[in-house]
Amino acid sequence: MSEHEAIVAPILQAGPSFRRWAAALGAIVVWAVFAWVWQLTHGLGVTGLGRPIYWGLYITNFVFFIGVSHAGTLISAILRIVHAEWRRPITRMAEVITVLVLFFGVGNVLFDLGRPDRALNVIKHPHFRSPLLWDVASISVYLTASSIYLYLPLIPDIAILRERTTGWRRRLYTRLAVGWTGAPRQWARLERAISVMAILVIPVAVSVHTVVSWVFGMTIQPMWHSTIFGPYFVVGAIFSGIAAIITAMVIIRRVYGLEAYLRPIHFNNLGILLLVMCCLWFYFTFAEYLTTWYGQEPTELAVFTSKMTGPFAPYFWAMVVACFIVPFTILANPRTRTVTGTLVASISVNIGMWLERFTIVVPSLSHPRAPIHTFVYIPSWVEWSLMAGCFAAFALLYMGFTKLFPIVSIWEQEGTDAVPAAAA
Amino acid sequence: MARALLLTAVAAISAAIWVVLLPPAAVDQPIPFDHAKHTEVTCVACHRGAERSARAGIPEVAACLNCHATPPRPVEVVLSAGPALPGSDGQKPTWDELARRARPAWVRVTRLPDHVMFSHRRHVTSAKLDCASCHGDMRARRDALTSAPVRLDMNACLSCHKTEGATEDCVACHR
Amino acid sequence: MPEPVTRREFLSYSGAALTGVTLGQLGRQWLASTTPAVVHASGSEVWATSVCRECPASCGLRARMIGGVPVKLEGSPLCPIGRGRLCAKGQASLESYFDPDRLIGPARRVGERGAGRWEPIPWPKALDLVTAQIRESVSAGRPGLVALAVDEDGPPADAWSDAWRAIGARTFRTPIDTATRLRPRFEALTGVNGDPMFDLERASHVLSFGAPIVETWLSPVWAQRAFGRFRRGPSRQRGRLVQIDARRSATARKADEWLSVLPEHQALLAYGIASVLLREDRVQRGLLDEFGGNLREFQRDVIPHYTPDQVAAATGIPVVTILRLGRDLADSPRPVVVVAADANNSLIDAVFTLNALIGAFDRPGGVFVAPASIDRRGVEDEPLEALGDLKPRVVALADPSPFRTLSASPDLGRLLEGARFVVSLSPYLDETAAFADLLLPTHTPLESWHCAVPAPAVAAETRSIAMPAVKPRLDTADRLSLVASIARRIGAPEQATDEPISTERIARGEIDRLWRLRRGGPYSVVYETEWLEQLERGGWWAPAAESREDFTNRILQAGGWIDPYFQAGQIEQSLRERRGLRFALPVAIPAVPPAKIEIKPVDGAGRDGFGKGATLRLVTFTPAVVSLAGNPNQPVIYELLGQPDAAPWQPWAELHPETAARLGIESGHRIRITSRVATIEAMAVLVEGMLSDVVAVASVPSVPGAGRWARVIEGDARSLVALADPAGPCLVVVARA
Amino acid sequence: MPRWGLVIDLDRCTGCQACVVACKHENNVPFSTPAEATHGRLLTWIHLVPAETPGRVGPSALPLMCQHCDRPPCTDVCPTSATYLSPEGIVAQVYPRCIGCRYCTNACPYSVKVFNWSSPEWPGAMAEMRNPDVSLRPKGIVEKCTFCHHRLMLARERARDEGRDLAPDDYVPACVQTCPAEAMTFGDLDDPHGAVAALANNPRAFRLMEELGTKPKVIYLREGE
Repeated sequence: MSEHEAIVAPILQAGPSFRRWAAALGAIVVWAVFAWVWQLTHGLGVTGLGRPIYWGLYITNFVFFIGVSHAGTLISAILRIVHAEWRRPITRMAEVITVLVLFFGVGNVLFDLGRPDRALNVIKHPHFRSPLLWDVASISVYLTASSIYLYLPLIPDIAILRERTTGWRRRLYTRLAVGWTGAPRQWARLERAISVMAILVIPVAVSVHTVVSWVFGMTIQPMWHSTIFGPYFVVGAIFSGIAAIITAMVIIRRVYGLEAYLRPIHFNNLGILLLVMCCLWFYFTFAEYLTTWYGQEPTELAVFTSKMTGPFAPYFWAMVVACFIVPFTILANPRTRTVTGTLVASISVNIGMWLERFTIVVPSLSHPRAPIHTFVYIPSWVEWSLMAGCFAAFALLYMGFTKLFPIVSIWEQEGTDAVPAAAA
Repeated sequence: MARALLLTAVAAISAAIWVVLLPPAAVDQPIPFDHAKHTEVTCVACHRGAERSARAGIPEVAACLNCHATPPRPVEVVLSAGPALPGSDGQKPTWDELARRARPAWVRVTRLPDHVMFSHRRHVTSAKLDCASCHGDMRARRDALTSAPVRLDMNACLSCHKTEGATEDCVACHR
Repeated sequence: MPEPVTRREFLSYSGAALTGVTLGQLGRQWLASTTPAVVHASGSEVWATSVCRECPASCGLRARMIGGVPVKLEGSPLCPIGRGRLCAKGQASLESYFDPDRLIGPARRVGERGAGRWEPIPWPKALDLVTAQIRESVSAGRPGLVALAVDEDGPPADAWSDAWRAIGARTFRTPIDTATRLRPRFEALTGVNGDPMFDLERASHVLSFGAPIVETWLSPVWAQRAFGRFRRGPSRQRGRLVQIDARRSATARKADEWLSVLPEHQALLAYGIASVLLREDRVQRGLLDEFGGNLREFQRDVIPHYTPDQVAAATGIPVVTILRLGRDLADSPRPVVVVAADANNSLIDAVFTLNALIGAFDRPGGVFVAPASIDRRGVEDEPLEALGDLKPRVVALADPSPFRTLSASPDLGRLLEGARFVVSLSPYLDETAAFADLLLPTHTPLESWHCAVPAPAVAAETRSIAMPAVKPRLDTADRLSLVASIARRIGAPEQATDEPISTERIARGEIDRLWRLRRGGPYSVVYETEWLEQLERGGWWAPAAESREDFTNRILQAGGWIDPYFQAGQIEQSLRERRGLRFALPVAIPAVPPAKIEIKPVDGAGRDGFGKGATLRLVTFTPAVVSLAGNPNQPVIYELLGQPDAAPWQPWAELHPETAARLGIESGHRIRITSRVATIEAMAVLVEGMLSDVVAVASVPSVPGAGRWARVIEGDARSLVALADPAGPCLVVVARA
Repeated sequence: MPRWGLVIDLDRCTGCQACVVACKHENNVPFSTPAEATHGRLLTWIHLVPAETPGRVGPSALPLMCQHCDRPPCTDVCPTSATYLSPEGIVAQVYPRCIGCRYCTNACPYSVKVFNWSSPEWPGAMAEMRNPDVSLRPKGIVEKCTFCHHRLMLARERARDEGRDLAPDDYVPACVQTCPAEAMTFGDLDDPHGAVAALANNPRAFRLMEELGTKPKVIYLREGE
């Protein structure tokens, strides 16, 4: 086992830097909890929302987080199915993103509810024609499936840790390892289960983001009622997912010194993937906006114009720059497709994709069909706090995960050329 | 760790039982009104709103004057105990005066949530429903109600509405 | 085999259970405390009759009472004015009854004037205080005491003045913005001493000179109803409306044609149309030939001096339009020309002249004389304008609302500041609270007796009479009883009657008088009212009740008395007696230079972020929902301000889009309007078709010392004109804030 | 089963807002403050919007309330069936079931569903002016015009007490009751002899955003000749 000491070591010890970060992030989370309690007592009036802009930051975040969730499961499943061997060191960190981020997606919907105490009404009195119910169904299936998909490959690694720890950790790992001994039969079953899950998870993942897009697409509101929203959102989701993995990879690589496992080839390959998605995303965006513009339908055009030249133009054009121009310029050139290059592109894509969600949710609502008074939506401190809290909590949980489980799959490193000589 | 969880669970379950399952606390009523003694008059003789409006209403003492020329025994007991009836300001008013002015602080024990719009008139006058079917049999009660005699829940409403062919439209009651 | 439970385990689990139960109990208590308290005493629905006092129309209303508490106001279906309908203001008066900032009882000022510090005092002491002050002022000689009443009409209003005058006070009242204001000019032309009445409902073509028909005209609910029927009456042609108005008012929006003409130019346009009618001989000859009066001189004066060319040059309305307006008017079967009640005299003259020329007098869809109010003494009070620079020692105010209207010239603040002692008899915390020394809160309309003469509108004689719909909610008094008891304390001989005067007594007295008249009957449904009219037309009258008491009860239940008998032809009769019309000869067209829009730096540019602005003519107007600037304690009214264009809760200013473009102003921007005396801010609204040199500013009363809602309004348009030169047009500088 | 509908004659409507006040008082719709109003938190079930008619002086006021669509876009999207089309054609909102997700408010092309951004408040004694026939909506849920459904329930009760069928005049919403210009007519669209059905076939009749296929039961009559 010693050859993977670089992976195991960070699990078993936490340095002062870790504690400092944990404390800082924890403080943000506590602040967000306070903001949420504030919102629960005073009602959604503490947000910047109003009639007709009923959805804002929370729903933007919801769509964004659900999009990022495609980082893991989908990508690792696809790569696993096509036997892309270079994927091995990155699957775990991607899958963790998926599982964690889904909670924040759901959490943002809860923030957005006027009566979160009645959230269970969705299950007690379901209305099957509502895309929101489809959302609830597909997200819970996805959450279950991706949790299993995260857990299955963890079992052998947990067994490794079980052998190396004592005390509560040992008891925890013993329970989680479910009696893994590494017998050939167990290996065969595990491999089979993983490949079944890998196939199963792909349609579920596609469905999740399709359904999220349908929350908008099924209404008849201008620039929401679009047939390509399903695939458009899926592409955007994979796009932002890959960007999220790359960002996470760079950070983990730097922090835990995993340069030997996460090598430039990974960044290069993922960079190419990101480039492909970048082009796809641009194609879909172009198609979507071109048809709207060509149609010149007045209500659609009002939203369109507000994005092109109106009050939402800064967001829209920033999105185009961040989602297409920056990543394309960096990634299309093999010389800039380095670790730093892909990181810059990824961060840019993540910001851009968040802006994309924002420019889908808010401008349509700001230009209702009915000639009613509208206003400029400026998110309040509560909304920003909760958003910050989500990101902080995500980082905190991710950090916590790295302290409990190997963030790079140990057993999958064996039998590949990925096992570095340097680690020995 | 496991123990702590278990203890927390025990605490949570007992709290939940206490909140949900226990019947509501008994309340003090200003006059120990004996329902059983008044079986000769109909419910609506005192709860007059039941036939005419949405709310049945709790009788004022003035209603007693229809039958009682002198203060009934329990009222006298209450009176001698002190100025429990507002409006009696220290001095002892005549029964007649008192009955006209006093508004006993009856506590409502049978209450529906605010979002349930129940109309007594519709059920009593139009549907000819017996009061006992929702309020239980009052003829045996020797006191004013100190707690809700019957637990009202929507399923009871719905099952009756189903068998009677009454409306099952949500907004008929919720609006 | 189960393991034995250790003592330690047992204790821990019991402890946990106990903690749970405690928490549960706390939770139960919390739940119980959050259960809303029963707001309504159980009770069944009762409808109480009352009278709306938000404006002089005095519509009958009914209040839906649940357990003795009013929860909603509706128009009374029996009332002939509204016929079950009620305007926004009328309904909102429920909110002023419940106003959380209402005065809870009599109070005396303890701090500095305007500091808003009060001390409650009992009624007798309060009356002593005011009596002492009045005694002192009476001994000091006139003008010692001034009393100001609201603009209402009826026996209680007369009794108010009588009581004050009995103790040597001068009484003032605003002339009511009803048809009564048109009376003097109407009389000058026709010789009829009566209120003119416009038969809007049956007209086929209405030419309106600034009449706010669908806003606050004469009797608003009646006007709205008449407008609806004028537009789409059963089995009749759609009526056509042409509105001459400086701004695009609600009526202008509803018009088929709107011409933007400043108020001071509207008379010119009217005479221009008259000259077209005369020159092309499109006048209705019938009446003119018989009662021509000084028509010939008028003709000689108007035709050469008011040629379409000259009028066009002065007003900016094209010649073809003036010609068309005249021809349209003459070609329609039942045209009528209407005017705002607060119009200037020359415009009123011109409007009645036009009506004479088109033969609208005594014709369906034309102008009639309202049934004379029997035994109406008329307003003996002096008009508010007569206050001038009077510096009375004691001032008693019934209601400060007359000072909220735009036309009132005296400055309330100055009047009150100068007085030694100010008594307010209003139920609310309002403008007077800043200056009053003594607050004697009176009943709100729902708590009061009523006996009002509604503003003339329907073709019938009416009284709106009602008793209180509710018991007084707070420690308030009847306004008339208060005055009467003050008068008695002073020792006025006329007031030393056995029975104290109160609104109730006056109202009951009026019902007795109506009973003795032996005509008319209680307010009733349309069918019964028409039956009564047919009877009276045939010379019959069936008593509505067996006895006087029965009659009283029926009147009070119905909310009023009506005599629907209506005799047309009064104008002709008067003309016959007087031998002809007396046209007012118009003065020559004054040279009215068009205002130059020059964009220039405002005085003191640079200070306070002032940029460049443009000099524009100011037109102020009262939005329809705050009609008569009534009661500032109705939040719903502020919410409805300026719909559908402007935003709620704030005043707005209307500009021509081109003018706005030159100033870099867009719809929704905040703009700053500076006159010689004041600066206010308002929201800009761009209006196509407006005069480009005019800015129209909504006047929303901002009442700093008043209730919680009135004090949040910013930018009172009245401040711009209050002290400005009243003669010329008020010029203001407009710039982006 | 009647199918309730409302006809508004825009030629008669003067934009006086009496309907707005009637609705607010009848249905316990709380007041706003200036700050709330500028943030789109003004609650009204009916309000005036500017409507352009070609050839008219300018945009005139159009009273806009829930259109009670026969194919409502809002009911389909509700995850809990808190809003649904009742058998009598009223788009209903069941307050205790609403979770406040505001999906229906966004799906409604007329923007007529409103959300309770904060707890409703009636300062001081104003709490007493609330109509006991209509519940108070807590913060966090969506509400909208109900065609004054409670008035229908009361009218039915009254008619049954008197042993007769519901007459057309028994049930009108508060806005129709008060309309001073008599611009609003309410009744059963399926009653061929009723006033509403006749007006709905008037050549001036139109429905808002008919092209969306929502089939509104609020019918407007065009202004002008």
